[in-house]
Amino acid sequence: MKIEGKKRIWSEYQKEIPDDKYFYVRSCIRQSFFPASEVYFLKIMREVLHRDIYENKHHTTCSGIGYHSDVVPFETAMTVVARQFALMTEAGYENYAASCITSFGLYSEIIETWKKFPDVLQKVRDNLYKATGRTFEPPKHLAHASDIIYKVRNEIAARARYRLVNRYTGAPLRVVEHIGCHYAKMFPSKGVGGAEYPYVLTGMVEAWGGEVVDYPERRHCCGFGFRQYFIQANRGYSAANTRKKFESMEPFRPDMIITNCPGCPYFLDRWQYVIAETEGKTYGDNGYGIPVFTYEEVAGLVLGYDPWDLGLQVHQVSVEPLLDKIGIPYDPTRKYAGKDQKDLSHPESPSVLKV
Amino acid sequence: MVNFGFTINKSTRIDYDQASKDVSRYVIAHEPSALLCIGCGCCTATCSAGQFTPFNLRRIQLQVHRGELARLEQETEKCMLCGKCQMVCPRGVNTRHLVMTIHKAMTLYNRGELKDL
Amino acid sequence: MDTSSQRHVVVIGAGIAGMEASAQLQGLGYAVTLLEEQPQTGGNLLTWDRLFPFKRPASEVLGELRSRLGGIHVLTSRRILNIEKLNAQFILTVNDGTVLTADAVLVATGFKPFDAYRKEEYGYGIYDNVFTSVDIERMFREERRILTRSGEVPRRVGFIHCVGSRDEKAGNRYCSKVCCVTAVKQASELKEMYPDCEVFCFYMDLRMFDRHYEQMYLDAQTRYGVTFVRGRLSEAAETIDKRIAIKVEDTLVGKPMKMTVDMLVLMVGMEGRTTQLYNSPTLGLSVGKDRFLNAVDEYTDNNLSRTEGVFLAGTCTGPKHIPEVLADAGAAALRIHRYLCQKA
Amino acid sequence: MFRERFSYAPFVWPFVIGLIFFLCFFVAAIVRVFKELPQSDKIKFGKSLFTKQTLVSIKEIFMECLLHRRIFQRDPLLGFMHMSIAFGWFMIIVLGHIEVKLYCPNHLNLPYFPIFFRYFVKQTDSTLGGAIFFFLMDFFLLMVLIGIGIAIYKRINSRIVGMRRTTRLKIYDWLALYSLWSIFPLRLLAESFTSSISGGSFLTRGFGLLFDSFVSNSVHVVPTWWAYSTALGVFFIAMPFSRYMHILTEPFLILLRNAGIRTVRHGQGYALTETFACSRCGICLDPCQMVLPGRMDKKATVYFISNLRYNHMETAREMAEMCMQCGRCVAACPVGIDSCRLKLSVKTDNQMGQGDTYLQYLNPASDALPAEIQPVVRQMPEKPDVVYFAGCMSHLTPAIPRAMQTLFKAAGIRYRYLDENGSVCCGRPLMLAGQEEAARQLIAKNTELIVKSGAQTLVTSCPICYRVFTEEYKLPIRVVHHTVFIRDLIAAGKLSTEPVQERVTYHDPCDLGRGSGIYEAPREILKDMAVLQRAYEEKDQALCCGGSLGSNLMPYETRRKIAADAFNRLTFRNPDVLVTACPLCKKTFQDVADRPVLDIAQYVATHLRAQKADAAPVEETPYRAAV
Repeated sequence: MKIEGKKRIWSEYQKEIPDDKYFYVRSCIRQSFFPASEVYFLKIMREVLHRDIYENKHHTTCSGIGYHSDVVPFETAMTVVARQFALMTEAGYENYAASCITSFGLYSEIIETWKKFPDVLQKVRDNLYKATGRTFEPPKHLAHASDIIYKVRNEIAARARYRLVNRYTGAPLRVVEHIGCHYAKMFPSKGVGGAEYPYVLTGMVEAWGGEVVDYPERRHCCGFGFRQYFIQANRGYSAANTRKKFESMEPFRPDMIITNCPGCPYFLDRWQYVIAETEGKTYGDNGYGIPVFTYEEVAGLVLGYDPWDLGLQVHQVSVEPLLDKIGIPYDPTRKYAGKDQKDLSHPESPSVLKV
Repeated sequence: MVNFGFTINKSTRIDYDQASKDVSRYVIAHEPSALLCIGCGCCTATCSAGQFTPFNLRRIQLQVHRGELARLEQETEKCMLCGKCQMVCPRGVNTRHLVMTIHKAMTLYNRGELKDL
Repeated sequence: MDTSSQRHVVVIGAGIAGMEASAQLQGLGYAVTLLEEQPQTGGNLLTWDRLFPFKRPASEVLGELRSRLGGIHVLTSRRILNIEKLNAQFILTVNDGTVLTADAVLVATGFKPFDAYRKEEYGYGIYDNVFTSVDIERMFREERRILTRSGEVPRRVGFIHCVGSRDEKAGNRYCSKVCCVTAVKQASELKEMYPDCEVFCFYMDLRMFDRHYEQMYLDAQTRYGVTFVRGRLSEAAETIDKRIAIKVEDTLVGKPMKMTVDMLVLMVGMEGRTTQLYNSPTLGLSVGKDRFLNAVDEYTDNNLSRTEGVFLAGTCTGPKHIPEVLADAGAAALRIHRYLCQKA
Repeated sequence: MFRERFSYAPFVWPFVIGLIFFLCFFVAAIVRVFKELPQSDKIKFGKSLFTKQTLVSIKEIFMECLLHRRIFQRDPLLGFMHMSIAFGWFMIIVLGHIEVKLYCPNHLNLPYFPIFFRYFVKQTDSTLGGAIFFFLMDFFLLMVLIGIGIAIYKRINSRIVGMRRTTRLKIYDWLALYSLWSIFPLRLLAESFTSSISGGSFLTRGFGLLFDSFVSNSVHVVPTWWAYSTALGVFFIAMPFSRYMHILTEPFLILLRNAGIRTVRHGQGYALTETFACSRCGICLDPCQMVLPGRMDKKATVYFISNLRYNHMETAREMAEMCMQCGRCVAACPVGIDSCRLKLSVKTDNQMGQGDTYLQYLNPASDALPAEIQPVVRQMPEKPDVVYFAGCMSHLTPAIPRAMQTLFKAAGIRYRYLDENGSVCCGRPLMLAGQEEAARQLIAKNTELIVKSGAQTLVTSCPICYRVFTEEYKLPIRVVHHTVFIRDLIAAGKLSTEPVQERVTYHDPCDLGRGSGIYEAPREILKDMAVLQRAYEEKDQALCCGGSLGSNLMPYETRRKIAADAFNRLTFRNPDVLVTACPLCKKTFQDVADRPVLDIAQYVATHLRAQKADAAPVEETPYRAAV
């Protein structure tokens, strides 16, 4: 591997990420599955790094899931998105930050469409106005939340309490970065580092002391694939894609996986359990899985937040071996304790995957 | 084992690294003109059996070389050996014998008797 | 020879076309100055080891072409800074301060190999064992051996045709013509060197367009045992042992295929060399969308530019193989001759 | 005057041992062959004994085994060589026994006695009877000696007997050959040395006197008889392992063959007899096109049979797979060995799949085929006169079926083109590849389709199909190749042709000529139309075009070489057109031809005389334009 070659490509895919003043929209999936990630994004940005991130409780889904499952037409999706932009315009913001990768992809697609076909934009404006009486301007800058963390990665590194380093060996942790398909595959220029060798997560990992693993199937989809997952009979296809990725990364013995997409951490994490239970195969050390994190979770760990506050107990694959490796303290008794130490009850242990 | 209501799909792509090359080696050793194929499809287009079945010599012989061996023995049993393909092959491949050789190799392979050459 | 009455032609670019045209023009009685940016004459021929179809050493061909340059004013390591036209004469200012006057100018600026970095998904310049056809020729020429980056004899090598050719995404819609034959040649040479090495050529169409080439293909299949797979490489990735995992569809089987190779060789195509010269208002060159130069008429006046006194020869007007370049250079010389005779 | 000198001498032992060994071997072999014959063949053989057939067989044995008629036909000198050795030797044996019976009627006739008669019995040659016997014995001895002389010379220069090459021999062959060569010169020596005691005629007496003038004859009597006996003994012992086994096998083979018995499986019964009946004379070498121009000298039939005999099955199999099955060697074989059938029986060992999996789609239960073919059957006129089967290969030579349709229309024949939309193969290619079981499925399917047509005549354009239709199909209707069909139409006045001012040579396709015996029909058509020029090799000597489906292994370059060579030889007299009657021959020759190659149907259709107005022929493309 020649890093100069990658640097040359990264240099060609730099995008402008505003430093401050964002209108932030949440992700349908993430706020259900990893609610702490979005909470900690806001917490870090506002409380640690003192940025202005505005959130409006009236925003809706972007309808991307429906769009990619072929149930929402593009025209409808555009109008829904236009309403979000109207909320932003009303709040006086020009920079739009999306928590969800699919939203980010859809916003990119819509903004590019409007640029190429101004009459479509006009029609959307008319439709929105007719329906809601709102007017809007498309954002000046569109960023994915991971773009913003990438932008401030060094500030986080400067405040870090832990680094992505094996405390026993001093070696950097081997990290697999997995980028959501809708981040840059549709518009390589909209992603940091492009689509082939995306840099957005790599930049974070490098800044926080880890080492990125480049494995053959790094480009491959996590397996979510919307339609493939939603129908039970098709889930074998979804899981097969995940397995392909794990088979490919296995020889590199990664310590962890970092993701920037709502579906990816969920499927990379849960399918490890399904693969273990159906085929008896596990990919981590000693029968464990490979822990999968959102970038906010990793940022939170690096900054020293409590793992259980970051929501790591909702992961299927246990994070404790990794926390031990980094040297992050945790209280095992608090793992399944809810608010006010209320016992949330323990999940049943899988028969194959070690937890 | 938990029943999730589905099983994990097996890959259908050719994994050349894992694929068996034994049949390919046997076929090339016994009918060297197999190497001459350029995949033009003349044989398949003129095939008497191809009129009634999906018999496709062009694809079969490539599958041999890629180690895609499932059902190849039965596939070759569709050939009537009429020899038209041999007459039209622009590269002079001994197609009739190629079919017979593939069949032989597959029979041996399926019986586990195909010795490494 | 009486130089004062002699007409003067400046040939820009001392590749095959430039050298051949210069020699022909000199033979016709003209004073010729041959300008070359590089320190040596030879152009792309300098980078090649052996040439298809008979694997003749490039150095031999180069030697032969150079031997015809006697009496020609060859200026290497020179760049043209400025070109003006005064009456019917061109006045060329060269970077060493020399000023040349010319009755006619022949543009023979040739091609440059496609920059394989631009096919990001193939990982050239990123993965250790991805090479270009130019790299392979250099290894043949300088090292006489083809080895992986870690110095091992490769056991499996994949040649990828059409890298930077026939590819909208790479910005080149055209076929570079010579890469297929070159791949067949290099694959055969590799098999000759390492008979036990598995060699694959991944092609879209095999364009064996000229005499002897089909025979090369046949030999590659039978004598050398090169395997040809119809399918274009979609992506390459590095495995843990620094080999290259590639994904193609074997379109004739109708299935995607995964394969690991020790070396991946990208058959880079030809690209027009868009130099400063192309923007010179004096030369008034017409550059096509494909970055090759347009002649006045692609059928009947292939060597004529749109500017009187400015002529074109060689691969600056499109991909060509050596015999075509030589014929084109000869034809350009005759067109210049006709032009100068008519003017006299 | 006659007096028995001895009735035993020690030198008889080499001969006696050799003879006993040989006879045991021979009897065991015959028993084995009989045991291996299928039951039906045993019955056939039993029924053939003591019938008129037996007389025919005896005549054939006399003509072929002793006089070597077929070899005579091929080359008189070669025939003479074989005849003089076989017939001469036979007569010496017969006369020897007559002598014994005549002069020692009461003698216990041990087998060695007639052989060494001259040593045992003193006889005078001055009586008439004695003189005649002595003369006859010397005469036949001379005959054999001349034959041996030619045989020795043949080894040095085979061309004098019309053979370009002879076979390479095995060690037992050499042993038997040298002993055979020495038997009769030694007999001559022994009898010459003994002639002053026991008498002799022009040869023995003459040599006896000659020898006596410089050596002492009496000293050499016993050693030369020893040598003679030893030569005989060695010959008999080497015989079962050598090619000379053919001497006694051939008559037996003739008996079996004339009883209608044929090869079923190699290495057994009739096939085994054929294997032993091969004298490895090498006459099959020259006709074999694999040898020349194919340059595969070792692939000739003689070596195939030899490999079979010595059980080198892998080599034999490869040779069988290489052979084109043209039958030129069969036509040339003086012993009448059907090596094509032998080779097929070897190929049959490798059956592709089981009967029920191979060509499963032809199974009536599978609807894949009927969907394609049934419409054709349904469209048939109520009762066509003729059902036409062009054959797979004819689809690559569309001029042939097109011409046939022209002819059908011109002759006003109601026909149905059975395989117009492609066909189920006739099955012969599978048979040629040894795939009997699979071929049966095709045969069943085609039979069903043909019978369903309701026609009374099946016309085919392909000799390959024709042969299997006649040999393997049990069709209840007349089967005819288009050559015969056209000939009959012309003879019946339903078609008439215009005279053509050009020279034509006809090429006999293997399966039509040698395979089916149709030589005259095409010639009758052609000689009435144009100037028919004979090919140098024609009829049962005709060449193979090289396209044959008989060979599984033959590479394309060799086929092309054979085709080019055959074409050059066929056009030796520079005809304007080469006419043949097989789509495969036509297509194969076309690739190497410098002049038009036409099917006979095409030739007739092109030169049809316009007849009835209502039967306007389809316009034929002028074949000149095609070249």
